[in-house]
Amino acid sequence: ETITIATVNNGDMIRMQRLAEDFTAKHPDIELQWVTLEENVLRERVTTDIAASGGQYDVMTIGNYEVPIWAKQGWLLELNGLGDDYDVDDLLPAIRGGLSVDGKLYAAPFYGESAMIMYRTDLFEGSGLEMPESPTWEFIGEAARKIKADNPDVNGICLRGKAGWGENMAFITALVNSYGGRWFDENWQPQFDQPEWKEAFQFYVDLMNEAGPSGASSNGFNENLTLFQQGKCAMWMDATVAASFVSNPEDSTVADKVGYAIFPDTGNGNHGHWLWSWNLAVPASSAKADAAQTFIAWATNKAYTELVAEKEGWANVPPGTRTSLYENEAYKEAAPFAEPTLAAMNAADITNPSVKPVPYTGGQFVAIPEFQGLGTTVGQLFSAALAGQMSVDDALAQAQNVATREMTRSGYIK
Amino acid sequence: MATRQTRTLARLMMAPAVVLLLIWMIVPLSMTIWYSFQNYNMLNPAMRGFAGFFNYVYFYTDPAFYQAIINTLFIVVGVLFITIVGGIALALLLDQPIFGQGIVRILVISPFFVMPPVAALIWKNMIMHPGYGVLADVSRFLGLQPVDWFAQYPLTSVIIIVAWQWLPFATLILLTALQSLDEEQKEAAEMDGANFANRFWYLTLPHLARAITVVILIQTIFLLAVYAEILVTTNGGPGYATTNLAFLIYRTALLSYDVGGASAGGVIAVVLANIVAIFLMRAVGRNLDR
Amino acid sequence: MARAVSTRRKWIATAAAWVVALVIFFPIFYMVVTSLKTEPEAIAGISLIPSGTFENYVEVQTQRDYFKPFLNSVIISLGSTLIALLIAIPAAWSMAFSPTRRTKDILMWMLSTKMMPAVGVLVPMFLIFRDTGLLDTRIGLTVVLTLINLPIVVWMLYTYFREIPGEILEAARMDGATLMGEIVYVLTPMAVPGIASTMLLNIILAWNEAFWSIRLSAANAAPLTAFIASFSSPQGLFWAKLSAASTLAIAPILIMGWFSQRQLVRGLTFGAVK
Amino acid sequence: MGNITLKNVHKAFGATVIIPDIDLEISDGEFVVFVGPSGCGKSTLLRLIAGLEDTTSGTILIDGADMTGEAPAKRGLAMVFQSYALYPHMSVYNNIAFPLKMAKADKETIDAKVRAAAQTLNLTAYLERRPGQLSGGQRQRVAIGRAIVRQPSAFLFDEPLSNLDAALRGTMRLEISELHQQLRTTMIYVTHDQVEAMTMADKIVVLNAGNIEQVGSPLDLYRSPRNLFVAGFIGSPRMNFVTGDEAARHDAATIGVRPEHIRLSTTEGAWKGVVGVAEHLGSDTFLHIQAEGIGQVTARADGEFTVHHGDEVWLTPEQTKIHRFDADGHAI
Amino acid sequence: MGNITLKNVHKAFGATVIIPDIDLEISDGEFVVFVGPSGCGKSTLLRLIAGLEDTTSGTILIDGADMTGEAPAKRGLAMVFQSYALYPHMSVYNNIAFPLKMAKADKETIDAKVRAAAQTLNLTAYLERRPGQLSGGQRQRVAIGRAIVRQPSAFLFDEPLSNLDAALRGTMRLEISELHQQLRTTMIYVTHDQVEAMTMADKIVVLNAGNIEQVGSPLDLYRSPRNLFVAGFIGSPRMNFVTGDEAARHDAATIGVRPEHIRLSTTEGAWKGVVGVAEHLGSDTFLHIQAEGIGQVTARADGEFTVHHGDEVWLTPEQTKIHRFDADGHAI
Ligand SMILES: Nc1ncnc2c1ncn2[C@@H]1O[C@H](COP(=O)(O)OP(=O)(O)OP(=O)(O)O)[C@@H](O)[C@H]1O
Ligand SMILES: Nc1ncnc2c1ncn2[C@@H]1O[C@H](COP(=O)(O)OP(=O)(O)OP(=O)(O)O)[C@@H](O)[C@H]1O
Ligand SMILES: [Mg+2]
Ligand SMILES: [Mg+2]
Repeated sequence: ETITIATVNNGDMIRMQRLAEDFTAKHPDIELQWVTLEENVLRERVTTDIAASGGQYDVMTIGNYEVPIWAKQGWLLELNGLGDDYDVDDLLPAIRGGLSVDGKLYAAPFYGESAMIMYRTDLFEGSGLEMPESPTWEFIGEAARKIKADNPDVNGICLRGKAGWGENMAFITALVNSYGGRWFDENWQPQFDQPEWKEAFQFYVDLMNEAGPSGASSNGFNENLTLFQQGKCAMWMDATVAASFVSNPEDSTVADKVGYAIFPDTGNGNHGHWLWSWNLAVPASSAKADAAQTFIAWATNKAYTELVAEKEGWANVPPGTRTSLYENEAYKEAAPFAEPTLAAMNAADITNPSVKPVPYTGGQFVAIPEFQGLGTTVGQLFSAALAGQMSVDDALAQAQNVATREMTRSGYIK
Repeated sequence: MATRQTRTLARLMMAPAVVLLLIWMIVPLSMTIWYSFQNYNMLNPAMRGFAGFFNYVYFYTDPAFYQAIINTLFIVVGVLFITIVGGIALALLLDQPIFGQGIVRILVISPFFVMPPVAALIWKNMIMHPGYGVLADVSRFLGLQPVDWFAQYPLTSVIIIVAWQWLPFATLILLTALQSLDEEQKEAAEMDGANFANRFWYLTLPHLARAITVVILIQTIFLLAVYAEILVTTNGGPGYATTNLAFLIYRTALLSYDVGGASAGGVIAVVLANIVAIFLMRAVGRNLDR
Repeated sequence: MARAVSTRRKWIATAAAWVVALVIFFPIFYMVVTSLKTEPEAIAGISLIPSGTFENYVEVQTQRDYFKPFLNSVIISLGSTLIALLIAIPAAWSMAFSPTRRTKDILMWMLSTKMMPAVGVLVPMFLIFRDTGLLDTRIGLTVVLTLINLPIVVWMLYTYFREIPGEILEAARMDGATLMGEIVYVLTPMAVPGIASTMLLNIILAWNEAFWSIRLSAANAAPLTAFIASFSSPQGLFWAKLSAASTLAIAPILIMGWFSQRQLVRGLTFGAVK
Repeated sequence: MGNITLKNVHKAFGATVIIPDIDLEISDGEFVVFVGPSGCGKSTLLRLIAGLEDTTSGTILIDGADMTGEAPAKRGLAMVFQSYALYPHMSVYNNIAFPLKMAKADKETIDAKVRAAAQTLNLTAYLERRPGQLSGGQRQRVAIGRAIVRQPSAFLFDEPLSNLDAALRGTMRLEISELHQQLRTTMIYVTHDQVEAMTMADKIVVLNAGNIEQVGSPLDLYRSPRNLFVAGFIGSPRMNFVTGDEAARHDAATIGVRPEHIRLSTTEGAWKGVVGVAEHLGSDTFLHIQAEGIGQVTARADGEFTVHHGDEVWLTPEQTKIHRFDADGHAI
Repeated sequence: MGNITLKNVHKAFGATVIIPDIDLEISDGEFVVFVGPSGCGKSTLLRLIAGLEDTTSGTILIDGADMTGEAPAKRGLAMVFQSYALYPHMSVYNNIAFPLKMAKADKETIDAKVRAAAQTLNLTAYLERRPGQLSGGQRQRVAIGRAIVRQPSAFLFDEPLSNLDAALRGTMRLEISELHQQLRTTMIYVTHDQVEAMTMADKIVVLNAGNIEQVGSPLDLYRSPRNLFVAGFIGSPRMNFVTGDEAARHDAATIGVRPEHIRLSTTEGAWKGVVGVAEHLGSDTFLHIQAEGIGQVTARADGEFTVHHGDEVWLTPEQTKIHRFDADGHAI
């Protein structure tokens, strides 16, 4: 029996492919076939396949954005054959909640992340600054400008600017959450015309222009990671998974000078509610659901964590899915960022991302099918504002316009 | 040549190609037209139904629509301009006796063999990147502020990349056409007292008319559909600065999974492409018959 | 024009041509150079001297098998080109040697089938492929690429055939050849240079086709364009590795193009030259 | 066998009538030459016979059988094209063997016939070459070789020598004549070269705008052209035509005298004239003379006859060689 | 003015010497024809004079001025190319006007000159056409028109009539001759057509492998060829050459007799022979005769002389017209 697995091509997934010999050794009757693709292409492909029941894949790697949407459509099989030794309760509650619909688990998390601040302890010290326990955006803005002034060839702050619902919009949505803003009110009316958006977005654009890197409007996660690793950034707010890269001395020139802190807020206690996980799920169209579940159980179980730790070291195990990992001393030893990560993940409540009530779930995204398209369009407008090709007000007004249009068409706004 | 027998046979021989292409055109086209009148979002299969002209209106009223059309035309015209002017210049240069002609030619045609996504990646990451790109390094070396290409000149950047890919094609066609220019005609012009510029203007350029037409026709067909380069480099942004029609459809089809809307967009694009084609045939098609 | 070109002029032309050629080729060259660098070197700024590591290639190969997509690319591009030729040769024969008033229109119409934006018809195509079981099969991709390239193949062959004097075909007819005999023994061998260059151009176009070949394939039929799509990583700028993968993906066609450039030059003319 | 009969053959391309209505009888073994001005329909006629074009109406009989609708391959004719139309990708051997291969002859037969033809045409040394490596004359012979291996009932030649230079033309002319002597197969030959027509033909067919003006042996046509057209067309330099009083004196609307039938003298003669251009060929001299009351006259003098531009000369037409034509241009 | 002098002109392409060493003097107003076998260097010589090729060594003077290194445009010559080299995308008018435009003549002058040239060449009706819409002869005239508007010091013609059919060739020949009469400009004319060379030239230059074999007036060359090569090359049909005993009787290694200088008789004569092919042209008959002890001989008889294949005839060469050559081929 051959199962076809669609995966994204990030480091953890590639590692899993390498270690899959262990699985085939244990299950000689199951053969694995990989389709490895870049994130956007992958999403496009699996979505087309599942929506048109193409049946090309038995296991799909999908985000926690898709899981609830697809599960509601009945496109995913409930994962109920993961085996007895699969400790479901060990999964982080925030993550597990995001993958369940009506209490049924539709996808198993492979790894998870939230967002936090990574900053350069040496530069902070040099400028006489200290990172508070719970920094506010106001502090961040001042610190970034000060460090920039003190160190001309270092950028005070690096943030995502590249257009895309999973790129700049992830960050900006989290930012706005922490400013108390929201995408939609309870009647699905877009909120870009509200002061929170104006304030948050204006802050972001000004900060990036004054203390950010050049070409910020094309910087995504990768570009910022590289900048940070090369010592060009004093601060970076992004996915927690980045911590393992910036603290890895092999790739990072600043590995021993990185500090971590919780995602900033505006004093309201809302830290953005960023929560993302890559998960394995079985499409309803798969004819080999049992084998597929067997594989998922192998790949997301505690035993896999140990396998990775044994073969490649604790620092390389996929983070952010299981409580037990954060209780493991060896892991905490190898990963100095374990604690802040866990804190961030536990703080992320994707059912109440904003201070105000919202009709949707999702932290740095809105878990409705229309969000991919809408988010990308809005992302384009915002990156144009960042690039200086459009004013902040124009960008927000157009975003409001586009969103109203899209929501009306999809029937949310009656 | 043309007896009744051979004429009948000729129709038969043409049939497979015509029929296949007819199917290839009609089936997707009619499906597209059908879907374009449907409410059909892949992610929301519950909401199926007849939509009337709504998809068209929706696509047409998209805030990016006009800009997309303008961008599409800019890309086509911009790339055509660069490749034809550059192609003529290059062809004239390569037509001279030079050392290492074979190698020069190989170097010049190489971009044609590069897959579009790869080309876009090279340009984006290694050449035009404001931080690590070669151009940035060069301008820093010259003491200038590096240009953030994709933010400051997004459409120009896309045009440059696409033009780089198509320049070899234009150069090659024009070069071969140039080499077919009758030697005696050039000599006659020389005897008539024409200098290099005169010979180029009165002799070479008219001779190249047909080749230029072929370049325009073929390239236009491909350029109307440029999208991989945009997807990889700018994602249509910033704003709608690099959103062309193909990308707009892509956004509708593969980000919103709005099959109805994308189909309407497809139909609109086909209509526009045909308008462009008819315009082109009017403008330059005459040259083909020579 | 056998007058001695002054050596000075030749040197100036040579210098200019080389400069332009190197500028045009530079991105490709730089990609190859980058593929031989380590990752930190790759983003460390302009440097044309790589550390000469082949590690990236090794890593690319271990991460994803190169041979299978390579084989798929070869099969699909060759297969689609050959089938297109089989269909196009008779069609071009009939257009070139038995033209009607509408021949030009038919040609333009054929080209216009290429104007359909692929994204617009992706979903219908996907559904058709799903229902015919052609998803992720080499046959399916071959069929699509055949149809995509057919108009260009017909156009090119048509212009070549028009250069063949009709009298030769008539001679064959007088010699007792049937229609098949005429095409197989006389027309095709005479048009070999034209057919060869048509073939080359279409192999290139098929090899580089990145839309359908990515979207209609998964594990079994994925060609090199899909191979490339798995290398731009979401975590970190692995430019050196990406360069290595890209180099691997374009190397076969680039090398083939270099070796056959003379043929190709002819092929690309589309009869622009009489 | 190879007699060919055209009955009421009519050919039009769309609305343009190329051949209004032709009847023609060609007997077995004859060497027939079609001549006529460019565009008069010579090639079209040949192609009709070959079956490369459909007749619009009328019947074509070959050896008595109606072949009007038959495919070219079925007619048993061989054609040698003006451009030779050799298969450039085949060796000489294969070019010649091609018709036999198409007729599915067996290997030995093919080989024997090809070698025999090559022998006849002096091509044995070139059998392995490609047409591109042959001289014009050799190519011509290959084209003929391809035709003769089949022993067709008739050969059709469409201006086969027009691409050759003068010297080669002379040689080839002789070779084709000899071939005809040898094979005695019907040959239909299109040319607009006077010398070829006169020296090769058993019978010349003069065409004009798709109509047959006259059919006859070369010397017949030379000596008794049926009308002005034929008189003017056959013979080089052209026959001199004189109208007006001088013609009336011979009871004709027009009289014609060939340049070679005019005696020249510096002292006396029938017509007086002034020398315009004198073309000295060495062997002959052609004088273009402005004759008083007669008009422009061309006369042939021998190579030794020396006159210059502007000299006065006297011309005397040979009375027995004067051709007389009525007002409609018909010979009287 | 237009005298052209070549001094020690030498031309080699790489290692192959095309023109070993040539001296030639062409005076103003002369009509000079270059003849010689294919590949002997006629075109090369013309192109050297035009400046389209560099001399390897030697000097070219035009009107006394050294023009050896000068660009073609500066030499004041006009060339009519074998292929006409018309500009296909320009109308006839613009083709003819082109050299004037290049010389920056003003509009009225151009118009006047173009119309005058068109008048001379009978092209007025075609001024708006493209070259593609013209017949061969008309194209030829456009090419000439393009040359004459400039009033060059000399015209160079490279086989200008070789693409035309016989009738047109005759007409064009006369037209060019007349043009020369009219303009009296130096003309250099390359051809390998006997008739053109003989009838048009004031002076013929016979070239062979890049060397000048003889220079002289057409009749000079016809009557007193300096050597075997010239004797064989000038005259059509070719001179008959006889070696052996018969030649020895005339104290020569070879003797030559032209076909037109052999008297024929059915009863008596110097040489006895058997008729092979008889070519009846109407005006003349060429007999190819196998003469005993002499070899193959071609003789010209008048059109009325009737003999057939296999007949026995007697030949008598005119004693005064016999050419004698020594063992080296030089005329004695
Ligand atoms: N396919 C065609 N359609 C229309 N007219 C044609 C076609 N083929 C030939 N003609 C016309 O028919 C006439 C006769 O043509 P044909 O080729 O038989 O002349 P020809 O006597 O062979 O002339 P030439 O001596 O120049 O070869 C010409 O006026 C030509 O333009
Ligand atoms: N560019 C060249 N390089 C080498 N050899 C050449 C070149 N051009 C001409 N030749 C040689 O020079 C010789 C003379 O050529 P040219 O064209 O002058 O001959 P021609 O007398 O005009 O012959 P034709 O009557 O066939 O036109 C030929 O043998 C030709 O092969
Ligand atoms: Mg003809
Ligand atoms: Mg020549």
